Amino acid sequence: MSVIADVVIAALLLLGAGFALIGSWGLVRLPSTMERLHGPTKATTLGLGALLLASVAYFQTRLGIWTAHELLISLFLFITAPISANMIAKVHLHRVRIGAISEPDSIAGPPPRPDGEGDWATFEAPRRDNPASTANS
Amino acid sequence: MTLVDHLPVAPIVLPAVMAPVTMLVMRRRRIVSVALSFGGGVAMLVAALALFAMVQDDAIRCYALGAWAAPFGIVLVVDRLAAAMLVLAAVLALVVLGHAVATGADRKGWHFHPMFHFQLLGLNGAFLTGDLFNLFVFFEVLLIASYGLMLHGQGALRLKAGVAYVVVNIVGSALFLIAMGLFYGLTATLNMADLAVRVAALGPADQGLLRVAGLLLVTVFALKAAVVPIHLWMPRTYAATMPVVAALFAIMTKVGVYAMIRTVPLILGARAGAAAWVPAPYLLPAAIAGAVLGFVGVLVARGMREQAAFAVLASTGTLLMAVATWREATLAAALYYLVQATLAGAALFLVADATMRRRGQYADAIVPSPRFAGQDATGLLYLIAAVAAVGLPPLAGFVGKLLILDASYDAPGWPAIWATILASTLIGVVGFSRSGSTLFWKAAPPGTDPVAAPARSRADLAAPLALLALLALLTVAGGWVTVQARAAARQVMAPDRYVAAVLGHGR
Amino acid sequence: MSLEFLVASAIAVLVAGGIYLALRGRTFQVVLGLTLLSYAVNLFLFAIGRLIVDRPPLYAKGVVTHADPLPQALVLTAIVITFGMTALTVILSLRSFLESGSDQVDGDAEPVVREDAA
Amino acid sequence: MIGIALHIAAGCIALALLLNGWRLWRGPALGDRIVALDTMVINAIALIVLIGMIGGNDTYFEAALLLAMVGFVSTIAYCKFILRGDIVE
Amino acid sequence: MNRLLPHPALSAMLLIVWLLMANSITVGGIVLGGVFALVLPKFTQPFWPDRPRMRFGRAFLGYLGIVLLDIIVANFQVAWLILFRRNGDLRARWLVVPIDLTTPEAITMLAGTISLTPGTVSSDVSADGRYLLVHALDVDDAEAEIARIKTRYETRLQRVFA
Amino acid sequence: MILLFLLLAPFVAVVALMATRDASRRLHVTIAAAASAGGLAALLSQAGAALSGRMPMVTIAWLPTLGLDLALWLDPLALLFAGLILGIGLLVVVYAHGYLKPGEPTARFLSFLMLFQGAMVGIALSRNVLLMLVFWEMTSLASFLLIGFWRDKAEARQGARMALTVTGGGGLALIAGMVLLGKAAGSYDLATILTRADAVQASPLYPAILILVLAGAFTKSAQFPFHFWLPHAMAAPTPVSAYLHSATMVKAGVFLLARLWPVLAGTEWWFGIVTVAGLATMLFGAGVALFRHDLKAILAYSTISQLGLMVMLLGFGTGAAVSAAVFHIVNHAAFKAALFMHAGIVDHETGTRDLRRLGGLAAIMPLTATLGVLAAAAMAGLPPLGGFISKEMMLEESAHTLLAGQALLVPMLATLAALLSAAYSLRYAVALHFGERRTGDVAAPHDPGVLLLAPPAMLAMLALGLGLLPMTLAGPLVAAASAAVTGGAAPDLHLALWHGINPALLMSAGAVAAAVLLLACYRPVAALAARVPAPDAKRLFDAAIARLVATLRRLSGALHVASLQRYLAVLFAVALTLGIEAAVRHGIAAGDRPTTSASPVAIVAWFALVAATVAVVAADRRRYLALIFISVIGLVMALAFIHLSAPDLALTQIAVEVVTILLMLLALHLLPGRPPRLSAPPRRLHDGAIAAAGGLGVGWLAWAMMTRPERPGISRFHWDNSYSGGGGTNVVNVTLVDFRAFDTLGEIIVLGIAGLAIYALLEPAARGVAGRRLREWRSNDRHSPERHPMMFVMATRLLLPLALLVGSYVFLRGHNQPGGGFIAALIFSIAILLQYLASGFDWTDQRRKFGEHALIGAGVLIAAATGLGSLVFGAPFLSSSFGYFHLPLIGEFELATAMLFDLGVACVVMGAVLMALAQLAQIAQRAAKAEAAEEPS
Ligand code: NA
Ligand code: NA
Repeated sequence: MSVIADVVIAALLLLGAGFALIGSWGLVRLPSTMERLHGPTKATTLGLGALLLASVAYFQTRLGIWTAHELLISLFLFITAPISANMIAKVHLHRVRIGAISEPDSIAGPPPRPDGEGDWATFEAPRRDNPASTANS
Repeated sequence: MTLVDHLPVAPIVLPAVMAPVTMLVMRRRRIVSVALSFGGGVAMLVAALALFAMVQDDAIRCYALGAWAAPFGIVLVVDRLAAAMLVLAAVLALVVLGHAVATGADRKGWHFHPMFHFQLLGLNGAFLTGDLFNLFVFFEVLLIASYGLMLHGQGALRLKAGVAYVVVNIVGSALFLIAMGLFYGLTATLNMADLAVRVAALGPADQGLLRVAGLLLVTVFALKAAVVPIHLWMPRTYAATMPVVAALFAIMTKVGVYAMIRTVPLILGARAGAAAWVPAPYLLPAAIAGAVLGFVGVLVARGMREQAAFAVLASTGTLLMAVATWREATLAAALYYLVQATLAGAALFLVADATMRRRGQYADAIVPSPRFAGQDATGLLYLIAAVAAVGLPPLAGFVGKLLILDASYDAPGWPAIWATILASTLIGVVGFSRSGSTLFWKAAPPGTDPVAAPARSRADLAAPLALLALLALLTVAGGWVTVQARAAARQVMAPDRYVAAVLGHGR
Repeated sequence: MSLEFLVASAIAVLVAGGIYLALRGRTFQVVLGLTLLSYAVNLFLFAIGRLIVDRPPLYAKGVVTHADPLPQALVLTAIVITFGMTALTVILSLRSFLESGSDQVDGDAEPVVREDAA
Repeated sequence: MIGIALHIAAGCIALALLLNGWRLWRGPALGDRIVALDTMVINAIALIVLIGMIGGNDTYFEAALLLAMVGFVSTIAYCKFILRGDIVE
Repeated sequence: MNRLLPHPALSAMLLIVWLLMANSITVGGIVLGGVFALVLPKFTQPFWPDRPRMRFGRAFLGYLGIVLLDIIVANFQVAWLILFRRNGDLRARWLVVPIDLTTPEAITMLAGTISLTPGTVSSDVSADGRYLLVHALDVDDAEAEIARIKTRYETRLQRVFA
Repeated sequence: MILLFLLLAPFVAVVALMATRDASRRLHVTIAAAASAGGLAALLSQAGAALSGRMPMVTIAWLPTLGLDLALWLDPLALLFAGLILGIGLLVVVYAHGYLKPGEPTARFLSFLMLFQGAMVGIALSRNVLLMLVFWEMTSLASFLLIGFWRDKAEARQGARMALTVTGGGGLALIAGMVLLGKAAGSYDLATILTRADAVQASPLYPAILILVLAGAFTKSAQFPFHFWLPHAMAAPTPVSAYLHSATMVKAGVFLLARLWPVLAGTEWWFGIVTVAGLATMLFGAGVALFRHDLKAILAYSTISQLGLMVMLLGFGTGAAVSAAVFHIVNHAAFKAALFMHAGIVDHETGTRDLRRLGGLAAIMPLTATLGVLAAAAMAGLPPLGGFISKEMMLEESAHTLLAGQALLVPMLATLAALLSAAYSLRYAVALHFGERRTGDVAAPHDPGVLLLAPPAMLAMLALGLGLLPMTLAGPLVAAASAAVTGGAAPDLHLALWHGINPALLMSAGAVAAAVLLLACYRPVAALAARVPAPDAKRLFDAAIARLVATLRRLSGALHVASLQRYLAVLFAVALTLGIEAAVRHGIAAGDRPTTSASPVAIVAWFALVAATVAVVAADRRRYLALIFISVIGLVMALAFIHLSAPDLALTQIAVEVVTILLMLLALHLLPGRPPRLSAPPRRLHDGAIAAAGGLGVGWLAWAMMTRPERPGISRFHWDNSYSGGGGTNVVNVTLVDFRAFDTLGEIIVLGIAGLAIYALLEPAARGVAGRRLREWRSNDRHSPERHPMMFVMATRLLLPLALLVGSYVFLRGHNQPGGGFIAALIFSIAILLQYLASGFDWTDQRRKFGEHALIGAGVLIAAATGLGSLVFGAPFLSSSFGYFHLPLIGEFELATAMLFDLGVACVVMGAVLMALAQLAQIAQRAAKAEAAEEPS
């Protein structure tokens, strides 16, 4: 039992750490900012998740206590990580738009305009009373 | 414990309660707030006097906060010196408070009263605490309150000087923490009495670190006390501060001196090995330079507040010359001088304020102005304050200098002390006579703009007058005061009794 | 390499950086310098309790090895105070800038070396 | 076995931190730097979890939780500063 | 009921979080957590106006399951890309995803999901709130990817936010 | 008691005068005259006792520890001197009544005069040398005020300052001399000192004492080369000149020499210095007086000369010379005061004091002329006036005096001086009163009223009387006073006009004859004298002072330049120097505590920290970038705290870091973009050197400390008592809220004050210059138009209750596990700040229900009240108590007062943090709004 647990824990540890490392490696090696954004915001979700699972299992086997509070870390990260990514992407879009960035910003090129009226929110403030406009109530 | 047993904590708890209360009330009812503020000030004076009366039996009283005995918890220690400082601070505070209210200076921002009480809290805490880290905390309290008070009224110049003042003191605080850290690392204690015992027991391998710790600690105190050459921040800061606040600040540099007097004989005294009397070789030259630079500043100042600031520098220098010999007699003289210098410095600032308020656009610039209302009265007050500050008879400044001369005779370097005291006094006499005759005698040439919008009330003369009356009292009652000073100095120079009182005789 | 060396050298680097920046001519640089300096001092004060790995000062019967709680309490107090001071300094220097139009700490400007002209 | 795995994992995270640091140093775009900082925070959380496991101590959990909760606040603030100048409007 | 418990789901979530933090399930813990679970939603109510109704039943759990699964799978895919795909061969694309969800909460949830699954990042919303700008790291067929997002996530979310 | 009355009467008059300053002149004069007359009466009542050797004395302890007592006596010398002061004082007061113009502030004038009188009486009566010093310096001060009385006149102000500088400076030297004298004699009691001549003169300090005392005496008595202030003191109103600068104050120096004669005189040093100074002064003053044209200038220089005469006599060191000096003091007081008053009358009536514009006044102002001639004759040393007798005595004494081995030197020079004295006196008398009539500005001047005339007339009569009836009028007094000076028995004194034909008479007669001759050919001599370069003392003095002030101002200005950079550099340098000193002196070696080996992770973290620090320094002016690197440092710090067993610190660090970054970004928004570099390379090198040294120093200290073994200390007690005594297992938290709760109370107060100060700083920032700048403020950067990004806003809505929950949890468990009020408060604050960030200031502010002020105030009060609560139970302030309680269902739980205290902490922290950030955000927002309003929409 404990051997299996040990193996599982070790595997989770290596998996998690490996994904964290790969994410950071992606941050280094991917060609431009938008692509680099994918590295960490992806790999760290599973990376940290695996580590946390390992932790849960570890404390159960070692200290005999059930610690589920690691899940909370994941919960918070799930709430916050997309926001960070979104904001950073916005920064990037904005900087490209105002010409503050000279090198190619993405393999994908500049973003296409949305089909509807108006532009992306970063370039054009959302008007009142639509889902994209918040906090002006 | 009866209520009287709690008296030592009163000077700290009173302002700690009064500050937030005045803050909360001030927003709605100013009058009530002012009344509360005064009430707090009076109560503090009463508490200080009661403590002062209490220590007359020469016993050192300890108050263990949270009932944690020394050295494990924080203790307040009331000895003669601490009690006297409390009284001095309370008296000065009441006068300054009265002046602020009388002149409406407290209305230039609603936070004056809370800041004022916080400032007193810091001062009283610094006087009372028997714990090194707690001393740091109270230093921070009094510093940050002083920032708040200093910026009261604002103005670009004041803000710029404020930045410098704040930054320098933050660096000073960093040094304090390093010094304290070294002491803790060496002795694993923070209680000053316990430190004294443990410092004395340190082995030879630790002497270098001990000396660094001692020197850095004294450097921090010297920074607060505006000791040359780390006094540079002081003249501009005080000159840029509203005079009524600067008057209160007159005691701030003295807190640095107090901290030296408190810690050096106790912790860095004869038994401290490599740290024994560490500041001694440096303090005397620095003090001499301070007295000279201070009075030179008095001579060359272009404004009354700047002049008052330099006078404070000079008085600190003079005071430290006496302190630097670390002898009971000179220390007693120093303590007397400390009291008078504090009051005289404050008086100079308040007189500057009263003058500024009457001179309209000429403010406190030392230039002739057209005749202004109350010129004779302010001139007379200035004369008396200057006499006190420079140390001419018959006021206490002269007595103080005489005491220092008499007591320092035969001490190492006494000819230098004497020469400095006398020569710097002469510079001060020349300085004050020049500025006074320019300000109050010389009239601006015809055609000069008349004084615009001068204040007419005479209420602002009361506070300086009160301070000068106190100085006179200090002179007349000099015998009693010197006896008190002597007794306080004797206690300070006998650290064993302090240690025994704090740690108990069992140790 | 020992932990002690790492901490000591980190303190050294932080202090050096802090002093250097504190001596610069603009308020924001000075604030940065003070920040570095306060990091260094906190670390110093902390290190004074000696370094102990993985033994937080949480009382339990029978535990003998533990980090010294007192320096930690002191550092906590110092961090709080530092925060208050930093906030005040930042806002004071900002206000001073707004009032005078210059963010230089000293009134009279020194000779300006324009090395970013390119 | 777990001990070895733990140390390997810690080594990986440390390496990841170094890589983040490199990107933070290099930039070139501000976005890159912010991503790098944000990733550093995530890796720091991972490291805290590992430190807790190595020491057999779950008292560090709050630190990781706190970092997960407020670590992104500075990221957002840095972004908002670039986007709007004023982070609170 | 509504006044005492304005947001039962939120309250439940808070209680669970509390118990997770406390790392133990005791009566005392539940009572204390319960108090917070009741008080905090009430206290923070003004900060969350126009809160939409959500269903936390099967639709929600199913959605969670799918997302978790996708995250795990996509993680491996992206890891592969990072490790072995040459930069020049990356087929990065901008995807303009039209959205039918109408509340900002729902749109945010969709966008968050997209970002959490590796390979795609929600970068922006159109000013009218009807399109999502998604950056994809390696996509062969943009239209197919858009369709996948809509069917896999958006339709499910529509059920949750019904 | 009478002595006390004597001393205090003038001061009482000062107070009375100030109190009645708006009353009539008559009342003022009455008060002053009453004080003088009363004093005089009191003095006379004691004269008998003083002369008969039953010396009145009074001693009131003042500063016993110092040896400064209010000790007064009335020995004959004091009697003589006090009599002069009070008698002439009375006459001067009466004279001033007539002299001062209507509208001039008599109260002020007379109060200064009385102040002076009191001080002079004090000098005379002091039986304690320190007490004498008090009064001594007071006379300088009073003289300053009186000379500057006509404050609109530049020469009055300058003369006043010069007099104060010189006499006050001399007084300072005297202080040193007196204290040394006391040290040498073993007492400050004058009576004791006077008996210790042997001890004093044998002391190695004797030369110093002598020189310092003489410096005081010579400056006061205007001895060459300290004489120059006296002529410029003539800018004072004439009553002042008559009183201070002829009759009394300038004689204080002479008095002092006489007073200390027994203990200081009789040595080579004494004789050499005092005699030569007196002789030189006598000659010099007389010589100058002869060629002056201003009446008061003539009188001033003659005074200098006469003072020199007295000093020289005291220098001789013989009893007879002392008697001569004492008698001359009296004579000179009489005739010189009379002459000054006379000059004042002339000035008053004719509008000028220029001898060249005056002449023949005898015919139109007979009474004035009579008293003038009489007094001048006394000054000339003509019989049958008192001046003749004392001059004879002087010449007689000088005839027996050997100087530098020369028998003739002193007598010849003394005769020369007598000649010159006679010459200027006769010139004064003759040129003014006889010859062609010249009346200055006024066509027909006349004798003044009785108020002006009576006082000098009485003095002139006295001068005459002293010649005709010397033994009756002054004999006993002079004899007794001389005895008091010499400390021996009364000398065999014969004051008489005729002593038979002796060398003195011959010298005197020759001198007068030569003087007449000299005046006969005055014009060519004067022309010759005019060629002698006469340095203008006032110009020299003023120029010297001005140069000194300018130089000092430059130096002081250069030193005290308003430079934070300098303040800090000096501070760092001082700390460094002291640290190095200690290290060099005692060595700071590393200890032998085993070190802990560092893991690779730690090394990486270290590397990150070092790199980030370097990056902050390198990016210092790219402020935004520097901030990002600061974040990295903060992160590594948090990791380090965790690694090194300090979870509380890690939590705090993480939370504080976020708040700090927010704060800095808010501020950064309003600062200019990337500023140019300010300092040149050498400056940076210099700062870099300080920085490197500082870093190495502190690092080494840390290293040395960490490698030393732990010492048993107080924290062992904290550990042991945390649970049993403090009711918590988190020892750090128990330390903060219990063992050292007092620190924490101070700490939250610091934070609260910071909040208040910040509010005070920012609240008025929208007005005035700052407000204008804010309104004109405009960022160069182009911004995205979107204010509230949707995803962010939505996330914060969910995060708010979650964060509040986490914060509450951290708060509640802090006593036993990492956490506590401070960290909880930061989490709360961040949760709310997140709303500000996401949804804007107004939106959030409307929804917040509590003000920062209330939070801060309530927090401090809660903490203080918790502390005070223990007083009710008879325990000291901040004593905690805790208990474990059991409730059904819930189970056991703990309640501790420390948690209430922690609640106070949390309130203050939250209040302060929100205050800082919300206020700053608001101002930034105002700026942004102003910007938006300007932009064309
Ligand atoms: Na995704
Ligand atoms: Na951060």
